[in-house]
Amino acid sequence: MIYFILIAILFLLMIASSVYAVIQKDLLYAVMATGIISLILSILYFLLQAPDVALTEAAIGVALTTIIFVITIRNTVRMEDESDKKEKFKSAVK
Amino acid sequence: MKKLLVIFLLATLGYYTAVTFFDIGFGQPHFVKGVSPVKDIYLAKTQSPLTVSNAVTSIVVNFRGFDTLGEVTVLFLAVTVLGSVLYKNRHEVGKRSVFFSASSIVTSGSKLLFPAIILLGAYVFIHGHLSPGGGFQGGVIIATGFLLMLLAYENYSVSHTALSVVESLAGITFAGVGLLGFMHGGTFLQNFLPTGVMNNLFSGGIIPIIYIAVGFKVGAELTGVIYTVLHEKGESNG
Amino acid sequence: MDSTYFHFLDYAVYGTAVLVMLIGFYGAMVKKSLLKIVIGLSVIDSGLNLLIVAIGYYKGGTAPIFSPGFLEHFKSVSKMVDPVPQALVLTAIVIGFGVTAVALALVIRLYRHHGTLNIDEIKNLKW
Amino acid sequence: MVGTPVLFIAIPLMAAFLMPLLGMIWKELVRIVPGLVLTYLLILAINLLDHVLVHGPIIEVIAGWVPPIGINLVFNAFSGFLVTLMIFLGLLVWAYSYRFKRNVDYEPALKYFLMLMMLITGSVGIVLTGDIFNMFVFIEITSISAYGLTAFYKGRNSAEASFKYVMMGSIASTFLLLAIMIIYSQLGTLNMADIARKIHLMNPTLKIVSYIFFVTALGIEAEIFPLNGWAPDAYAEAPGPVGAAFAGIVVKAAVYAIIRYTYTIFDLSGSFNFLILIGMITLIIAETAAIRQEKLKRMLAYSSIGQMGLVLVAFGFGTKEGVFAALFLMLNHAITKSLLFFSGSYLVYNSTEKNITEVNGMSKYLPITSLLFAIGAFAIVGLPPFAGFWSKLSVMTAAADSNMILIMVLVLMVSVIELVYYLRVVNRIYFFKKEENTQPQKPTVNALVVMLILGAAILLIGFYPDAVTGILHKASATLVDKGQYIHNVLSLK
Repeated sequence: MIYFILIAILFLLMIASSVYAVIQKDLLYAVMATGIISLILSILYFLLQAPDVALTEAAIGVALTTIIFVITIRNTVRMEDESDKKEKFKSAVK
Repeated sequence: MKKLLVIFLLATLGYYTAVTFFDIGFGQPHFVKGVSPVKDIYLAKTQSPLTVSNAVTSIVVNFRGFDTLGEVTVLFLAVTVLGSVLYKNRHEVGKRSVFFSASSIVTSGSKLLFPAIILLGAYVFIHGHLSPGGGFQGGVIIATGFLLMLLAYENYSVSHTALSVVESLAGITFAGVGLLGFMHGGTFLQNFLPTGVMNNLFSGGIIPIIYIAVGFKVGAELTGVIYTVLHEKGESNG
Repeated sequence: MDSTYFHFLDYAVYGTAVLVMLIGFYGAMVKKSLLKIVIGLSVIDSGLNLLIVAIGYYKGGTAPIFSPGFLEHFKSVSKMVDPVPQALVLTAIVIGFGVTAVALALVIRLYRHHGTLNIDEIKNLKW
Repeated sequence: MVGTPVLFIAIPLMAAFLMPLLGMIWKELVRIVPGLVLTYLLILAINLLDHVLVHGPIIEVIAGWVPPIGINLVFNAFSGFLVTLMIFLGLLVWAYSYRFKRNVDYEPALKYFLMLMMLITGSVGIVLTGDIFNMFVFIEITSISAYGLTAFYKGRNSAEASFKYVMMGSIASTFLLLAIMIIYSQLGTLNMADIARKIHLMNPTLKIVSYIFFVTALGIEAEIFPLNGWAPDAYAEAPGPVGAAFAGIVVKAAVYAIIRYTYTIFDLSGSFNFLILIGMITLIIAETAAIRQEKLKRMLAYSSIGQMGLVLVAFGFGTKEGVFAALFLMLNHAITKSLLFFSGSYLVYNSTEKNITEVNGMSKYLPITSLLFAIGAFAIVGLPPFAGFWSKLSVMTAAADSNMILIMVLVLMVSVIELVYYLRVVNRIYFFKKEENTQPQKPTVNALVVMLILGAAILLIGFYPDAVTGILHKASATLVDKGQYIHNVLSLK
């Protein structure tokens, strides 16, 4: 029973974080949500008896993909609608 | 309007995908009656003649080793494309544009952790044929070690030349071992070394060699990816 | 353990994976921000990989590793889960990372040229 | 025997890994090495093709595991013909761009030639491999090189075209993996011949779903109608020779994959009509779009999409004549469209907009390039003394054999549209006055030689079609004979 509830929570958390990753306006939080998806995925891979894949997902999905996204966000913009950012950019060009 | 169309499309796609996979079924043998799946052959041949403990490793490196050669090529190309897309002329190359101000706890902690991480990575790819893990996982772990150093120290830099030398040599080792097998046994990537005793470090023939080469290659490539992106200056309008 | 729970879980693995894929597709097709599109693509990859690994799973199976003493204990390999999907996912994850890195590099360059990530303002080319 | 098919993959990969090291020794080497590799592979391909036409197909086993356990490469008359064609074109693209960007830094040159070589290797791998997952890996190698080459120029739009391509390509690989896994979960194998042997055991619904996923995924790469949004931009923004490589090499590989799935693996006789339908829609929409284009390269891109539609129609007849016509079309399209891209990019060399109006009066300044462009244009429309005439004729014959009069009428109508928009350009080149702000650029010697070779090939096939029809007949017979393919692959010991 407790096993069932734990796994159900993992599934729900995964769906919730993917929804969050898609609708969140702050891209940094959205990227963190994709990191959480990868973390849950790697737990699920362990439960599905795939330790190799779990190790890969933990290293690539959680660490590397997230950090590359974060660096890209630092290089570009943090907000999805970027209305204030755009103002600044236009005034800088003029 | 566009959203509705997309939702309709996705609902159709989702319905058919879900129905398909429920048809396949979960957790029980799903192969059609009368076929003998290749996985049985893989599992049998993994024990002998290959004497590899980790069946995933034997598939990735030996049975489907050609895929893995393609896969490291994809990473190699990704680094090349990344460099080409973000290329700047010599006079434009400046200091690192992105750094995260790190406290002294982080810097000294990183210094302590870095050798341990590299050691862990090496352990993972050397034992790829015995335990979970292998070249890809070990390589990624090594790359995260370099990532930690790059984040902790503003001035930490990795020699671009060294990276590309390691990458090239590892790639040549992989393809070269394959060609040696071709000369020795008549087929590309054929095993030409004694296979040893199962669950020993020296077992599995050429599999550990290839996985070590993959580990070096993936480590160098991913470090290159992080390094290139970190040195990208975003604010200019060119 | 009641078997109906497991029955529910059967549907839940595939259901979750397909749902995550669809959410990713929605994000990639509807959102206006280039970074959001790339995030959507990586969410699609996550769902897809879960789906593939789930295909290889057998109930009560063990990981496909012949650790010392495995054969003495189990006598046969029929208790092992299918290693092939795992090997394929390993390849797919690494390739997916390469593509994501390339996409992000393009995002950085587009930002360098246009100063924005909104596709409505970038669109010089007809779709 | 001079070599085996695995060298087509192993040698370029080895060279690609070596190139950064060689570049440290002497920078010129990164330009020379790809040419040497491609020359060697072309000789190898011709030798092997010669061998195969006499002695039957070569099945190469990887890592010593016979199919269906391991991965195998199949070099038969059909795949051998395509491989030879691709490597020949690849060599020409290399020669054309040898002095390309002479003045720029060393790094972009290294990356350009690396990506170009990998683009060709990936396409050759798609054609040679006999394993569906291995094909996925090669498709990814090809696409990643294509993304990089599309974004090679630093212009404003190239990154956007490339991003579009990345998006479509990621969605394609998602569908491809889904389809591969559906098949694996049913049949427990990834080998094409083994799947083809067992496909009738599969649940029909799952079979149709996986086929649709395959066609969706490969349709994105092969520029089939609703999925080709990326193509015109990628062609227009990529460097000129790369456009030729896309039209001549990458698309051919993708069409090959569709045909391999339809004919050999799934053996869906019903889907042949489906192929005719999507091919026809692609053809009509692309040609009507081409007539409205204002930029030369976009016009050529739409024309290329249309030709691919015609190839699918010809394959869709399902007869040996249809396959022959389709192969002939692929050959002619590869040669002719490369010539058009090569000469076209010199006609608008110094312009930023690359509009069609800027080719006005170029015949006085670039007489040979203009003449070659005109030859290419007439050949692709299908006017008599050129190569394209025979392929269009064979499509007509195949359609007539299958009693598809409507298709014949439609193909003729589309040819008229093609004639209109190509004549419009040729007319501007020869009979308009030069615009004041355009500056003609003399082609380099190697570019000129490449274009002359292609022009000569068009004229040669135009006057002596028998030079190629023999091999095309053998290749089409190989493709249609599914039982022989399965037998060849699975009888290895």
